[in-house]
Amino acid sequence: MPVALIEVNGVSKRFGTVEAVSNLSVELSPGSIGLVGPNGSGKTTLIRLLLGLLSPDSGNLSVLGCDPQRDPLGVRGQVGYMPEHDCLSPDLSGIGFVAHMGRVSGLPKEVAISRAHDVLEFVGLAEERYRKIREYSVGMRQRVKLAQAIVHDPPLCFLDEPTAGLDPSGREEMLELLRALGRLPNHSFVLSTHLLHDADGLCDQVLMLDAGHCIASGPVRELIASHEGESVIRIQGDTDRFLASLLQHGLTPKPMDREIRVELAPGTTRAVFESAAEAGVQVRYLGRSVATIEGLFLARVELPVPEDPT
Amino acid sequence: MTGQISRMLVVLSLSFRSSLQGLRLFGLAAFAAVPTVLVGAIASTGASPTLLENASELFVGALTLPVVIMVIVLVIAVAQFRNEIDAETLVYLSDRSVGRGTVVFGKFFGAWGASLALALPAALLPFAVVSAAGGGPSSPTVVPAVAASVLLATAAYVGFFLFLGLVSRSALFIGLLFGFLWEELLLLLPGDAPRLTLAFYFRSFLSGEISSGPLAHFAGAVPGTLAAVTLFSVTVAFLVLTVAAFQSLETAPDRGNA
Amino acid sequence: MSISAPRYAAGPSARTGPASRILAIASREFFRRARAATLLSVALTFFVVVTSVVVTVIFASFLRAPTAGDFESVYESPVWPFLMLIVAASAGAGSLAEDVGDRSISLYLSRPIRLVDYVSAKTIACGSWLVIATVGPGLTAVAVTGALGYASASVLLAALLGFVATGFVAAIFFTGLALALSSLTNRALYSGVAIFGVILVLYIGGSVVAGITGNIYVPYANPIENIRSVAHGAFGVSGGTATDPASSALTLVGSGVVLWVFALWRMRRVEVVSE
Amino acid sequence: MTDPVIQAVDVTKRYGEVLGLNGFTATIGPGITGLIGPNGAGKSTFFRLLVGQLKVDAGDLRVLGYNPWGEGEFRRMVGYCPEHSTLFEWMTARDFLTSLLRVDGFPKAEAHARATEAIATVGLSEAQDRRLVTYSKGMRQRVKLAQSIAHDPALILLDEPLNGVDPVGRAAVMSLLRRLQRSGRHVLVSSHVLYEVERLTDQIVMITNGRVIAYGDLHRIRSLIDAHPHVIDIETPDPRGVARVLASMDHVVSIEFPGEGRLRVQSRSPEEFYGALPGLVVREGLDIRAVGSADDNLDAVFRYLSEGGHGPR
Repeated sequence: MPVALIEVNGVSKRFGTVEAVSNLSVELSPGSIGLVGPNGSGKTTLIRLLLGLLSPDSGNLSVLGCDPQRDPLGVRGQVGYMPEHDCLSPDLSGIGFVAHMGRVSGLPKEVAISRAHDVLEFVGLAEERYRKIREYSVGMRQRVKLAQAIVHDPPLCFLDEPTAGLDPSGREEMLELLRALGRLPNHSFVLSTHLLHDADGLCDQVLMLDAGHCIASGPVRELIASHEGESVIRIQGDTDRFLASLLQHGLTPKPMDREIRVELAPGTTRAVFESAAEAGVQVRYLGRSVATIEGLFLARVELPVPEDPT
Repeated sequence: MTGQISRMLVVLSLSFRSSLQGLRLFGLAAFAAVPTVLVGAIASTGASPTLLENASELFVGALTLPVVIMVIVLVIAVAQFRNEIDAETLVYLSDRSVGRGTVVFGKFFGAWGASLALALPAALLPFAVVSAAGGGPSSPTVVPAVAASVLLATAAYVGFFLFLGLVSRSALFIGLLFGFLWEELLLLLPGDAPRLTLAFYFRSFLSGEISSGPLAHFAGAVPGTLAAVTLFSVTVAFLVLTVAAFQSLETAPDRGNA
Repeated sequence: MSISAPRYAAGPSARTGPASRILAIASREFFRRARAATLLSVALTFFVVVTSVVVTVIFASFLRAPTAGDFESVYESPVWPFLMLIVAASAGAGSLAEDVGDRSISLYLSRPIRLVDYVSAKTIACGSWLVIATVGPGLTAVAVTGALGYASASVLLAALLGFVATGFVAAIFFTGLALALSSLTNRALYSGVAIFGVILVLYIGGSVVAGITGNIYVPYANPIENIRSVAHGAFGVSGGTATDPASSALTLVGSGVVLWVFALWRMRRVEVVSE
Repeated sequence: MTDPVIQAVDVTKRYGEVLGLNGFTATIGPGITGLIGPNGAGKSTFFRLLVGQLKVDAGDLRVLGYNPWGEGEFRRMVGYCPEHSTLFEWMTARDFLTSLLRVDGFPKAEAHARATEAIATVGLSEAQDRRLVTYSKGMRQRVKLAQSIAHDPALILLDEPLNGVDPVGRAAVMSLLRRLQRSGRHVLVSSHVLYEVERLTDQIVMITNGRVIAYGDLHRIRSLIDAHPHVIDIETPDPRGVARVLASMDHVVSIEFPGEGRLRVQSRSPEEFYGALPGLVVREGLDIRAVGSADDNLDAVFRYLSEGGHGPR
């Protein structure tokens, strides 16, 4: 039984009339944790509570065995924090900034400098480390933010929307970095995001919040296994004719976005190809809908997804 | 569809309201209250009405015009374009069908109005305190003269700082140097150097009315009409420059997101 | 850009205590302020103070043996307060405002330091610049006149103590003021304007009101008058100011501390993790 | 052929030495069009040119037939939702929209009615009288969207409108964009979350380094890339049998058996492959459980194009 990384027992936090976190109890073990939910679901409040920057109205928390209430500095000494928003002093070089944050975290000067070089190399900024942050691109700034969060080698990192504003290649590189970070022994992180795709394939545990309530938590594999999807078809050609054709074959297709979902009994894919041949369309994709964290989320919160009467 | 004038009034109201909101209003109002509070404090010591009248006239030249109004106008007028450029909100006005000249005039009158809303009370309320304490002005025209001087001075400063805020990243710093170094130190120099400041003109405009304090040196330096015309022309000149600068202004996206 | 395995130093290294963390923030803040505006205003202060003191002492020596009072004369000039305003604005106006503005404050406060440590570090940095500007020129002037042999050792010692005492009191006041105004805004230039506005209003308003009413407590509201009074006391010059040196010193230090506490209180309201 | 909504011919824009757009040529037709490219490709520069915030250095740019630089009433035909999220923080959402509409020349009562309606459209009615400073990132996106549609423009330009919006909001925004399209509006939307653009439209403009690398129908773009062979994965209980049938097609370059019940086909002409597949399945009685290609999405096309056509990975 692994030691709990984060324990939350019956925590509530209210701002005025809004209950940001509502009687939340959850236990997370070390590893890569996805903290997911829509805007305003309480992700940020939870991080603030865990960092000891807010006090809960009721309940108690424990991070790495420390109570952020009683010993906030003890918690903050062991964690790193990568904020979502821009937070870099533009007048410093990458190396100067990261080394400085290392010293603020309590590293001796020489150690801080050598660690800063290490982590900047780790995040792929070795060549740009002496340049001023004001000259950095969006992707480079995200990397510096990650570097400053891990400079003091904390066993736990809070990463708030690390892929915000990145383009696909930048996002992929950042996720790859986080994967590398997650593979290190004794390094856990909590990834807070509303881009649920980011958490797929990166996180081994997930804590899903909605309106301050936990709607799912635990190992991703178990959660996803409990959520099976139907089949998905993507075609190229005349959608209406294809749909009509599917109906003739006794299937009940549901057009969604640019896909068609349909319940298929095992071994009945043939009807799909027959319909396609009749309608003269190309089947570009056919498969079971892949169970994802996003799919799990959508299934749990009963989204009012506006259906398009196309 | 409404015309450019009523659109300008909307921009004016936006500028006016944005200038006088939040902590900034609180801070600026505190500055504006200083001369009145001081005259009130002197009155509460039971000073004679003549002394009070002297004090309020002294404050206009020594404190209200060079420090209080300067701070108010500097903060309000520079912010008009500078804050919107820094926060990248200027696009909300400049991508609309409203003319850019209309925006400049709206912002000018909004900032001028907001400045006057604070500057006029700062300059005139001390006289109200004097009359409440039973005193009367030394001459019947002193209050209208002070009011006219504040009107012209704020217009000229708002025009200049509006332009500065549009064209310079460090507008507030330049404004600070202009307001407290250029305007003050050049006045101390002999010869024609003081004529290079704006303060010279609105001070000589007042000098016939107020003869105590720093204004006394300017007695009859420039005829009142000439001073008024000069200040008005400076205002118009900077408005024209601002319109021209805004019409050719390009707002580039942030680096890295181009 | 490539991704490679990190080369972590073997084992967790020992952590330093809060003192060295404060020092890290303080030294970074100190060097961050070493910009053209700060350096120029400090250099100008050195030039003005050293030349005016040395010239005054040399002229005095033609008539009589110079006294500590001759050194004090620099505080009487109207230029000195103006120089202090520029130094305070360029060294202190941005210290809290800029961190709130670029939101690096959220990084500091997620680290193992307390808010009071953070504000203290900023105080040390801003205070250091002000001490350099208030004490430094005086000491240089003492050294120059001493080296030229224009004053006796005891006079030099008295002047030295005078500069140190006056300088520290003034630095405490200006540091408190700069931090308090810096905590009110996220734009350094607004707090810079406010530093000018507040001091000039108190200076001009205070002297006008004191002159008209003759009230003996009004001059205490004028920081420049207070500093002059402290200088009189510290240099052993008798009379000439409207306030009592000891009370003036208390007023300056007291208001400096109150302003500092205000800055600390303001910073508690800063959101660290934004929605 | 209808008139193009946006016509750019050799548009170039520089900021000093930094290049924003470089010989940008594209014709954007009616409906929803996706503008995609990595950070720094020139997307925001293009938007700023379209709304007259920037002036072209060289080339010709027409928006609804007008030159966008300069003033004019035609501005009311365009709505712009900028990328950055700062607003007039001290105002309420309704006040903000009403003021902008009045600046646009709407009389007070109409401006108020339109503002209220636009806020309702983006689902912010509950918060409309709260000051904008209290708004979250997702709400700000919606306010920006509301101000871009409130004056009922013919062309709506949205710079990264889905950035920072959670799945609930994304679904709402996307359905709103489709509604706008159905009511005859033209929408140009940029994004770097590619699968979202792909769900929204087939018409895309891909840019990198300030140049258009492809524009038009996504699938046509893809079929143009004949030099780019597709890897197609097939799941079937009888891989050998299926392989035998597929091997007869001359555009099939290779067939692998990566695992139990699976088949990996590489085809030089995905267009022909997919075209022939349904017929083959029916005629030969194949049992294909799943088919798909990792290369069959915008991401892959984009990667291929922006790498300058150096073939598959």
